[in-house]
Amino acid sequence: MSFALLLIALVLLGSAAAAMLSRNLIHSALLLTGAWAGIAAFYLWAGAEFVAFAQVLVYVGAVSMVVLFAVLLTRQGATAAPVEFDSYKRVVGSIITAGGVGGVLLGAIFGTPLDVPAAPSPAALTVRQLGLQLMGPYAAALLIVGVILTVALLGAIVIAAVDKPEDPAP
Amino acid sequence: MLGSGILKGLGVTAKNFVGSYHDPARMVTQEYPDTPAKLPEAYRNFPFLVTENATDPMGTLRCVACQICEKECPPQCIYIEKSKDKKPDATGKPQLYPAVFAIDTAVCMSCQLCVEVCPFDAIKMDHVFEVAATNRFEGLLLNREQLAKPNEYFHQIRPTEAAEVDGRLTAERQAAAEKAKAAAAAKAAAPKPTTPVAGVADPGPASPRPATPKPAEGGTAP
Amino acid sequence: MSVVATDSFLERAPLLFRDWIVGHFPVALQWLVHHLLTITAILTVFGLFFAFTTIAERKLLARLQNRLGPNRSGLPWFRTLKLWGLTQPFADAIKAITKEDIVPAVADQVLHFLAPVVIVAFSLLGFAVLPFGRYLIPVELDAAILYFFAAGTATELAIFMAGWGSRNKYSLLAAMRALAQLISYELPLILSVVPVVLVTGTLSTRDIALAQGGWTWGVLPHWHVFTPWGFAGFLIFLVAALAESNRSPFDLPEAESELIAGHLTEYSGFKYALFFMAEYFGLTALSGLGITVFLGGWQAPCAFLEFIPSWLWFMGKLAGMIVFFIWIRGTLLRLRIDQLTRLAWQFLVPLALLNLGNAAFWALTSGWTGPLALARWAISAAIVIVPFFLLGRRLTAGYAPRTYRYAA
Amino acid sequence: MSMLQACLVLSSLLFCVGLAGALARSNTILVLLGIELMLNAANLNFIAFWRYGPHPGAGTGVIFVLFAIAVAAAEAAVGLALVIAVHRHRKSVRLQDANSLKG
Repeated sequence: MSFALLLIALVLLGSAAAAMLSRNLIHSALLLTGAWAGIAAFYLWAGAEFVAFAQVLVYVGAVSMVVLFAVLLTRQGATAAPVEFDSYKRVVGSIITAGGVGGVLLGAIFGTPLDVPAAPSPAALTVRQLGLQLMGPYAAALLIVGVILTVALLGAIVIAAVDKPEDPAP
Repeated sequence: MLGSGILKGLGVTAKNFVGSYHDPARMVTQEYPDTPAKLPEAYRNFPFLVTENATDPMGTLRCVACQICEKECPPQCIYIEKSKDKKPDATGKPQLYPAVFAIDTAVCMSCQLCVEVCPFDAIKMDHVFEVAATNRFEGLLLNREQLAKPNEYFHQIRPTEAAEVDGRLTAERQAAAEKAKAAAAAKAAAPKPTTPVAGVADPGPASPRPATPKPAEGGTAP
Repeated sequence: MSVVATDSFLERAPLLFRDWIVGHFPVALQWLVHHLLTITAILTVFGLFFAFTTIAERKLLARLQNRLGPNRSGLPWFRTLKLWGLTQPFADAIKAITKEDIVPAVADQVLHFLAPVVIVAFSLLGFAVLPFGRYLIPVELDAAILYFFAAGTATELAIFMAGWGSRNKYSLLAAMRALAQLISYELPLILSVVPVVLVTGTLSTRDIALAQGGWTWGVLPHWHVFTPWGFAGFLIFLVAALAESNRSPFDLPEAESELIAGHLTEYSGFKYALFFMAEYFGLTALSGLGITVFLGGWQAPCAFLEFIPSWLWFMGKLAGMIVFFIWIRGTLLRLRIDQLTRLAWQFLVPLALLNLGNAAFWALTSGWTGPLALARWAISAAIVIVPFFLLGRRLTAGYAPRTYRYAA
Repeated sequence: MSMLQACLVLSSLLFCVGLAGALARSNTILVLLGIELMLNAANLNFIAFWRYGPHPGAGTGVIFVLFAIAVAAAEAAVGLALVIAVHRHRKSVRLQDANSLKG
């Protein structure tokens, strides 16, 4: 266990948990942005520079903005009322479920013999290699992702756009 | 074409930039405390008293303490006390003079009414505006000595009005002198040349600039 | 390229100085000192650059409007020495630090405090990958361009934090405007750089700067801005960079006439100064990227000027860019919010996409020589100029040319 | 515990946090954010296996993550557009309120 990984894990899990527990939606969104940045830090630590920067660009730069806009556009009333939890039953149920899933996952992790190379060779994946792979073997996937993004963009605009005949009754 | 307006605007500002270094006419900034402020001639702030002679301000005040300005002043910031005695004025005629003449500049509203009503052109509006004081009452209350400023100063701050005033005064004095002369002549032509009014009407103040009113002895203010 | 010119003492002087200092420390600490020195150098140089940018901006703006600008602040104890007011930024700094720090009672204390910290921290990150000279690049990253844009995104978050944390309607409105603006212009900004990445085939700023080396006949530099696609990309980059750094004519988030001071309304003293600083750091970093990507980085414009060290060329170009931005600020009026977004989505983005295709054409036809080279230039120029006219006409339809009914 | 296992534990903990959040909260936006967290946790696994797996030279894990990020961005955009659309009709962002098919 490296110290850096421990630090990243603490920040990451802490901000994610705080985001899920916070009663202030804006704080949740900002804390979650912190968690996404923490994930980028993990990628950086793992040597996947390109992915880390892409993660920051997409999550911290774009998704967080969309989330914040959504929060502000769907605010009820002028005051930012705290978002309460629904009921104890729900919270307890969800924690039990999550705990169960976590137990299963951890059990699986420690129960599986992973063949780890004794000394992991330093990953030497340059951006150039990555680009060549994307354009070579994965070109079709890249195109499909492009199409998905375009469709999602158009779909989001269509869904979020104001309907033309606004109902007169408020 | 999109962008042509932007280029034109950039040209204008570039011209401004270059011009600001070699064309002083473009610059509108006056660096005030370093270079004195250039005030327009008609600028007016607080009144001052015109004296005929710079060397003897108190002796040659044009003011005759008629107190019209004191009565006219809307905020009543002028305070005048008449003298008990008379002193010869610029033309040599004995006149009253203000024993006390004070203006409270904290109260003065620069309306220029005192100047309008003065029949003797004795009070005029000044160009000074740096009259800050560190106390609240005494510093802003200007007395006779502080108010008196020579006619040359008046010429300096607003030449046109000063020339006009001087011209008028000279004309009046000349007319008065001629009238006196005519009266004297008439008197002389009259039967017996008695000698009743010798020293008063004859003198030299017929000269246009009455800057030499002799009475040095009258200069000592009471 | 003579060895003397490219490897002179001056060229290496900053590195030699750093190594000399690092050499005084024990080996175990050397890497730490090495990085700390780099950070300190960046902070010092660009802190001072920021300070003098503010005074330059004020003086230049004044001159552009036929005024004098600040020229009074001298030195303490030497009253007669005026120094043309060049010590003004230090006086401003002292004023900002000593002013009272006011936090609104209902503000979100944490976010209100964090916003200026975050914005300064992230606006400084971009400097890490800029090649300031032939041998002066703080961090050599394979994906430097991507890193640069990733580092810049957090400033948007900080602006939102400032706007929302202030609990002020004007601040929030400004924050929303800022978000809309920054998201809108992020796209043309990145799209304007992508053609360069396409042609040079690398994301590393060092390699991009190196790719622009060399001269035709020793005087015509091979900078990207001197190609049709590069020129168009540079213009798009300039506009987008202005908008990204919230500068006039795109300073809507802090439009004084409409929003008081935008997201800065509830900030005072040093926190306000931090926002100000971040804005200039962002502008400087973006200018640095523009220079690296389009204006040849640290390369000298002519072969015989190479004796001047490369980092001086970079700083000179940087100063030039800043002066140009100040000139723009002194000239243009603020856009309206709808004009702003229209300009981004209906003009810059389509043009940037076309320019990407243009760069692809340029890269594909790199073998054309002789008369074909002329054809290559003509086609490439047509690809950007024709859409520029068409899109521009659509954009300005109803606005320009403007007729003034009452003006003479 | 090897490095790979540590990374996997981290990712599964993150997944559980996201899951608990998505289940416990009734605000649609928070649920969406919880799902995003779970997606990111899955991405962590890809990177961990790429880095500590037998073939770090092959970029499969990295490329998969890149695609996942792109798709997640699309998902977030559409999801939040849906939230806004639902909010316009129902004046609420609670999941339980959006329970009829007719808008």
